[in-house]
Amino acid sequence: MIPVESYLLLSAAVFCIGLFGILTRKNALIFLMSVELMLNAANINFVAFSLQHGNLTGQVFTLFTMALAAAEVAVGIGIVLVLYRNFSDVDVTIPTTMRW
Amino acid sequence: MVMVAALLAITLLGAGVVMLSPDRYAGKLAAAVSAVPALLSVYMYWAYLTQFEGTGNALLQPGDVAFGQQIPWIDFGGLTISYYVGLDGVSMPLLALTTILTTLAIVSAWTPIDERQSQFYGLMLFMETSLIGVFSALDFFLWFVFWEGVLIPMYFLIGVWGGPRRKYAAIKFFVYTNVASLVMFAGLFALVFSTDLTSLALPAMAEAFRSASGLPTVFGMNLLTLSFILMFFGFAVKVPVFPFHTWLPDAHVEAPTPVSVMLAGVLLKMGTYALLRFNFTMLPEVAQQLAVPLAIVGVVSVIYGAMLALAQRDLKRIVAYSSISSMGYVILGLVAFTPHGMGGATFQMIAHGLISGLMFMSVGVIYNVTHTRMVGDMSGLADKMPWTVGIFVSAAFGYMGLPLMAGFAAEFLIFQGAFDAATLGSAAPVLTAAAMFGIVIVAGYLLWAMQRTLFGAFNLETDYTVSEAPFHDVAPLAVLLLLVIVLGVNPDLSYEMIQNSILPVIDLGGGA
Amino acid sequence: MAAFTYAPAIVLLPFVSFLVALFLGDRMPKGGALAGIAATGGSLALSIWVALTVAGGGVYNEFVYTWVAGIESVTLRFGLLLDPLSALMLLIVTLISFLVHIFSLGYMNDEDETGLPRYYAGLGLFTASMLGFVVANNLLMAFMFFELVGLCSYLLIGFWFREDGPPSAAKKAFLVTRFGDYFFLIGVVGVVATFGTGLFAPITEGGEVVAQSFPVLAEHAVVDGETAGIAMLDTVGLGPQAWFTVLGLLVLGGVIGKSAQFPLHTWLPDAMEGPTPVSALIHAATMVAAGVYLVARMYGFYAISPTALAVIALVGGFTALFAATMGLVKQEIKQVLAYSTISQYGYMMLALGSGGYIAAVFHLTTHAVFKALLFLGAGSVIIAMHHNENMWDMGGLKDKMPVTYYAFLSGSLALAGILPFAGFWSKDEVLYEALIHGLGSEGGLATSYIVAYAMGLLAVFFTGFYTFRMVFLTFHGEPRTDTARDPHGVRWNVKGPLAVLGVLAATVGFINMKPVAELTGAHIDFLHAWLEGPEEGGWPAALVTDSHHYGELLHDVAGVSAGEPLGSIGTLLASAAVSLALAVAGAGLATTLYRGPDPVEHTDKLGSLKTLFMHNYYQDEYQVWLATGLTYPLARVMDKFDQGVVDGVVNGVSSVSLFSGQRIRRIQSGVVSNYATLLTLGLVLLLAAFGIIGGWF
Amino acid sequence: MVTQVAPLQMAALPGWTALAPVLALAVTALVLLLVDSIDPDTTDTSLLAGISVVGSLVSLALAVWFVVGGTGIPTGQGGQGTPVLFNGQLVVDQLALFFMVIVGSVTALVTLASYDYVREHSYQAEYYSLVLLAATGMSLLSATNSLASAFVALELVSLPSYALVAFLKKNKGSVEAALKYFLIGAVSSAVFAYGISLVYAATGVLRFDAVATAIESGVLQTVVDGSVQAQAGEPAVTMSILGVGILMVIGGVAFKTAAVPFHFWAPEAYEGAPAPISGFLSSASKAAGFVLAFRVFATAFPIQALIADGGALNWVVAFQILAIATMFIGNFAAATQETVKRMLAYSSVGHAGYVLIGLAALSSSGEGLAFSLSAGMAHLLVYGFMNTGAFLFIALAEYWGVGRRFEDYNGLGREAPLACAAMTIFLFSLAGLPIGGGFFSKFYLFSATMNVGAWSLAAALVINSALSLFYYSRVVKAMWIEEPDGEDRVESYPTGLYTAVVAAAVATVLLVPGFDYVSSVAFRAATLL
Repeated sequence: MIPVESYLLLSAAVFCIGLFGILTRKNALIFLMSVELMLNAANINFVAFSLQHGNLTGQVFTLFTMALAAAEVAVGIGIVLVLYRNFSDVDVTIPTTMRW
Repeated sequence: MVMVAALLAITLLGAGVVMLSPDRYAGKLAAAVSAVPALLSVYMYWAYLTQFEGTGNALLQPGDVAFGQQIPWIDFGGLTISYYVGLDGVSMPLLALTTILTTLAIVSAWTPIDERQSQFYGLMLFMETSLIGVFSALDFFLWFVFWEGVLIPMYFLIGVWGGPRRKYAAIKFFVYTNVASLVMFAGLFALVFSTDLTSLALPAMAEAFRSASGLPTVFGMNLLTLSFILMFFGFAVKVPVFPFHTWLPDAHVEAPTPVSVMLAGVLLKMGTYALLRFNFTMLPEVAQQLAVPLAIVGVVSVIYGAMLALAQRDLKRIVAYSSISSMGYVILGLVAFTPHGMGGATFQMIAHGLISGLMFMSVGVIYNVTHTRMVGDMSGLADKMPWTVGIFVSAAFGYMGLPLMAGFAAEFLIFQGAFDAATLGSAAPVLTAAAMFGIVIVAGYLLWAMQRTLFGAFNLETDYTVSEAPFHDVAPLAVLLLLVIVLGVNPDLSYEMIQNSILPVIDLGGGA
Repeated sequence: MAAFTYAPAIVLLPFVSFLVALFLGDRMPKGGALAGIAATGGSLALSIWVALTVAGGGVYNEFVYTWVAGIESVTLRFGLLLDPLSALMLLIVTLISFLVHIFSLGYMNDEDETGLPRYYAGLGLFTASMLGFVVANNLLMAFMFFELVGLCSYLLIGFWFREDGPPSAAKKAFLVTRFGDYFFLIGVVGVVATFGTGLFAPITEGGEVVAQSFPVLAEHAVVDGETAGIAMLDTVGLGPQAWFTVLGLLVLGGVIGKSAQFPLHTWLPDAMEGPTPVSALIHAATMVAAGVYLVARMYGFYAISPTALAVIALVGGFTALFAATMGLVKQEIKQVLAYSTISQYGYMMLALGSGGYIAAVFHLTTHAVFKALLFLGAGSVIIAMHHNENMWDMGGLKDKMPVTYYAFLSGSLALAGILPFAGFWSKDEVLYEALIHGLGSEGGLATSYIVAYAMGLLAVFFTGFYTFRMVFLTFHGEPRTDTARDPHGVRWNVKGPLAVLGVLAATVGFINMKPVAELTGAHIDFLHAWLEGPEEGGWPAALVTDSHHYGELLHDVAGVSAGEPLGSIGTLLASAAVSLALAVAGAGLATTLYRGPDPVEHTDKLGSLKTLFMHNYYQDEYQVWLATGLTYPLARVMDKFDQGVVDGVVNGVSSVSLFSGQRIRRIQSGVVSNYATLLTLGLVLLLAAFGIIGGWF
Repeated sequence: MVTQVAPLQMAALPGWTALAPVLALAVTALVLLLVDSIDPDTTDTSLLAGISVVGSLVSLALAVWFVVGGTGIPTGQGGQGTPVLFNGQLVVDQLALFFMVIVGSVTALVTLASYDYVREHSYQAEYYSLVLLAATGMSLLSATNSLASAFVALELVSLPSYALVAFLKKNKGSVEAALKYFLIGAVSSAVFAYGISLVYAATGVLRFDAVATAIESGVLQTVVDGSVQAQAGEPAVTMSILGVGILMVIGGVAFKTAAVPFHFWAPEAYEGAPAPISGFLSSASKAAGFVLAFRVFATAFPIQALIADGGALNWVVAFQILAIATMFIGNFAAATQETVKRMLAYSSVGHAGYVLIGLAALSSSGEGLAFSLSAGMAHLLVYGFMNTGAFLFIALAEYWGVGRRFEDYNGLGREAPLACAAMTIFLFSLAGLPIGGGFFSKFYLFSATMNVGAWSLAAALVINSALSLFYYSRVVKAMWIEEPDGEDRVESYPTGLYTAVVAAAVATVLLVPGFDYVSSVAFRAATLL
């Protein structure tokens, strides 16, 4: 079977892609997607190591993560909506009324 | 005995009541309230003299402490903090000084304080509470609560009722002294945790620190030495000692006179009192190792403060700097570790408390009339306000160490004690002689200031007629002057109990 | 010994009068003068009683009050020492004070001065403090009252505070003497630290010494080498004699200040700003004498230190000459008297330094009388001249005010040292002592004595000159101003004291006519006997303050011995003749120059010397410069340093923190992407750091 | 000196009742939603606020009762035993109850204050229910005993918080704050989840005690119906993966506690959010983050074992770095702010730094945890009152329409002496002056640093508290010392806000004499971990 290290590498790669998206993209929605990527990177680990260790804890946790991710997106979309109403844009770098 | 508790309660409740009272009556009410602890402490003083003959040191013989009371309070992660108060020959006079001076300061505030009186007098009483606590607490944390508690009223008293640069002065005093407290705390607790203390009672601490052994070496020096230095810094700021003194002139000049009276009269004594209680009672060995450098610090403060006073034009600034000078004597006396040295230093706390209070008060009375404190703006006041000026002159001579006034007794005893101090070795006579030169400089600037302001032809541009100050302004001065003379003629009124409580400390040092 | 039980009252009576005058003075007739007169009169009576008791061989040396009861440390007490010396001084002080009080009725009350209560309160307090100093039986008590008389001097010099001169003069007087007292204080502390006591004379009970005195202890240490108990010697690392010399010289600092010896004499002439009776009492007869009295009081301590003696003699001799020259050219009558006072105290110091203990006390006594007289006479003249003190505005007053004139003349003859007036006898003895000891001793001591003697001798001439210049300018010739033509009259309260003192000035010298005694062999040198005491036993044995013992110490320890090349009588007469001749010469020169209806100023003949004398050798200038030219600027610089550097650091810390705060908050750029970046960066940094530490990759 | 009251028969009750404080909050939230669904556009503020206040007070009362009753103290020590629920996912020990007290009291204060604050707004029922849901999450978080339940509870805290910050949805500031809070939060929870996954990878379990066993024994563990067992024949824990995991878990809690470098959201969120919410987040939410941190690092990652293994991550060092950095950044940035609310926001970051000492002040061999933890806990409790109070005073000022800058507060003491006195107490207590419990808790922390001779932490504490005294007193100066500039701004004295502010002030002051109870309970709770 595939060695567990490769799963680790995969998840790390996915995580970093998500992070890269967050650091580079200004669009709030893409920001959300990137976060989803990072969460899923975690999920990859869980599933992989759940299989590796032969206990179901990891897989259970994955379910939690998915549910929470969905909830997070729900709230997130709401915030993005009000953002658009107030700043008429979904560019996350525009709102800088508060700083320093 | 619940005496101390009563003092604390009366002043604290009084503060609350006065704060809520209408401005019109606040002054009188505060005076009445503060008279109670004053009289009570006088009674305690008398009782101490008559009943507690030869009571020892509160830290070293906690057994025979006067008016003692101890109630467990806080369990501080394994360290017990308790409400633990008591008086000995060192704290008793300081306590009486505090209560009496507060009452007089409150009376002397009637004239100058003309807005938000209720808050002013309330804060004065609140400060009195803290001061009483500082001098009577025998548990470190209780003491520390009061020690820090003094800052709050002082900040407002300077900041709200002060002079033009009051905000700067207030925040400077506030932050500077707070930093000092924090450093001191660090130094002390480094020791507390390196010994197996289970309680923060000062006697227990003194016991544990003296028997402390096998302490770690931090920053290349023994922990005892390090803690001593940190604590000395913490208290030296309060005293204040050169070069940590710069908050004092600003605070004094900006503070309203009654507050300056408390500041010079009592607050500075907190520093020297704490030095005596902590550095010199708890770490006598280190104190003796460092005796010569500390004595040099003291002597430098004496001369430096006096020289700076010479350069000032503002009467308040003059007295402020000369306070630095007088406090330098205290340091010198403490490091001597001789009966007259340490006793004289303690007596100097009382004497300087009275005399500097008297000086500030009379400057204030003059200011109330002339609305200026600048030497050179006025002259010939003796013509217009003979009694005030008479008392001012007496106070000035008291400050110069005129015999049969308290200041001379204190300074002479310090000199006598320091001149052959074993801790200072062959440097003792030289250092003492150097410190003594302060009495020449002090005469220089005070005589100069008096000649310029009080004597000569009367001259002051005012749109009103300058005349003698009202009775309630002069009366406190007279009372203080009387006390100064009484203590000068018969120092043993305080000095005997002081000696009885100081001797155990000296025996620790193996001095005398 | 009943007198001794009342002795404290001698001090307390004037103190009571001080309180009375201060608080009730303005409700009393004469503004409290009567209280003062009564008090000083009482003190005088008691002093006489004490003196009689002492004459009867009784002495008293007890502690009366414990000031500070030291526990495991030295106890500081007040006590009375009543022996011939202090008894004599008591008489002088109370007498002069009594007369001055009376005189003040004329000088102050009749002139309608304001603030009389303050004046009489000052006089009362001064008298009390001075008497306290006189009876003090230990050094600390002496120092304390020494300071108190300084305070009174300050208050009384500055009595007319509304003018500019007096306050300034008062300040100077206190400051200069305070400078001397600084050394005195070190001396006191040093003595107490060294010997554990400041006692002048041992206290005995039933022949047993219960408290030893420091001169005796010092003597034992030096003579018998009993230095065991004196830890101070190890501390300072000096031999006993050397260390005691240091202590003695330190105490001498106070003496030089109070007795207006060079270089701390500058305050005395300025002190003439005060009312003239004050000058008479404080700045001529009593307070200035305090210094000399102190040296006499602890003479046993100086007698074991040749160095100290030499210094004292030199300072005295030099001051005598130095002050006399300045007196030559002064125009105000009180200035002349002031410098003559300095000069005369120089003589006393000379005597003490050169082993003439009795001579010094003798001159102290006579000088107190005739100088008080001269000042009061000057006061009377000043009243007459409507407070104009310039002698060139006077002249011809002798017919207008005969009582004053003759009294003043008597005083002047005494001052000049003309036979048979008081000054002659005492001054002659002073010079005689200096001469014989200068001839008899060896080494540096001898040299310094001879030099001092020479200066003293020369001063005699000047003294004669300026005295009679003063007399002639004031009283003789034609009146030079309208006020002089029609002077303001004076009343009994002025004349009375003058008369008393005038008589005394002529006669008081008879108490110790040493030359006559030597010639006739009659024992009429009463003062000698008074101070010497009985041969053995009696008070000398108890107190060890007798001149006989001092003589032995001087001879055995300090090596002061008499040499009489012309035999005792011859030397005596020779020295007497020389000094008298010089005095007469000086007086004669003054006569030739200033006699006549309208004398003219001859001082210009001195040329550049005149300016030097007029400016008092620029002594004031350099001392003022030390204060205002050196110390004050230094203080300013230190103030700048304090504000700039010490406080600058404090403020610097706060501004630096606030500045860094300004920088730090810029991190919060407001752009959320940057936040994410920084967040990631932080995490990565931590990862890297710990990864490297833990060796994960 | 902890006095035991009549012991409630915990054994008699079913185990889940130990969660009563949490359930009380949850139920209240649901009741609020119910009210809302019955009457969707209700504006009966007093009803809604009343329900929430009562609910949170009930929860508070229950928590206090349990604490006093000895729940979470082993029966061996005279306690009622420590209920462990859901196969050890949750544990109701003294630590949990202590923080439930904090959450309950803060929630009560905040909801009480909101009575006036949100009166004019719509969706009040949602507002209150969101507050209560977040509070439920926080209480739950303090009882979590497993990374899984921790993650869920954390999200339960976060999601309502995002919405609450955005509550003033017509207000640019509020929305911007919400956006930043949400984005950073999302990233952080992702990091947290990834960290958890790595810990799981290294140990095979998520329950704290099991993780600890795995680390100590070096053998993979598994949990079979509630009991931890070793999985034989499996490779040992790889320290590198575990280390990365722990670091990322630190990141997760750092976000909740607004600690560097995850603090960036805090200033904006606290400034933009409605003031009561700012208080809620900066006090209760921070506390929740800390209880998680305390529990995880005290139980799941045993420091001795980690230090013993060279390659492992010594999280004490990590927390020392974070603590010092957080103190400095928070306080120095606060020192130069122009607006009071933002100053408080930064100071709240600074206080996170102080509390981090609780995990940072350990000796090199890992001793002193109980002392420092209890110090941190005590500080959080006092902070719950004084900081919430301060933010509620800001709410009051906003209610009055007083400006945001320091100068706008000039002379406010003349117009509203009571409230300003309370604010003075809060500020001085925050600064560590002996007028409020903050004095004791701060010096408790300070002595914790000296306890292990952590001079660097002590120095940082000294510098920063001096600085904090400076900027706190700026507000005091404005209120009392400066002269008011003209017109009266205070026309009404809102009951709810005033009651809340005064109550907080009273509590802060009473914590001076009453600090004994706090410190001893905290110390016991910490020692029981």
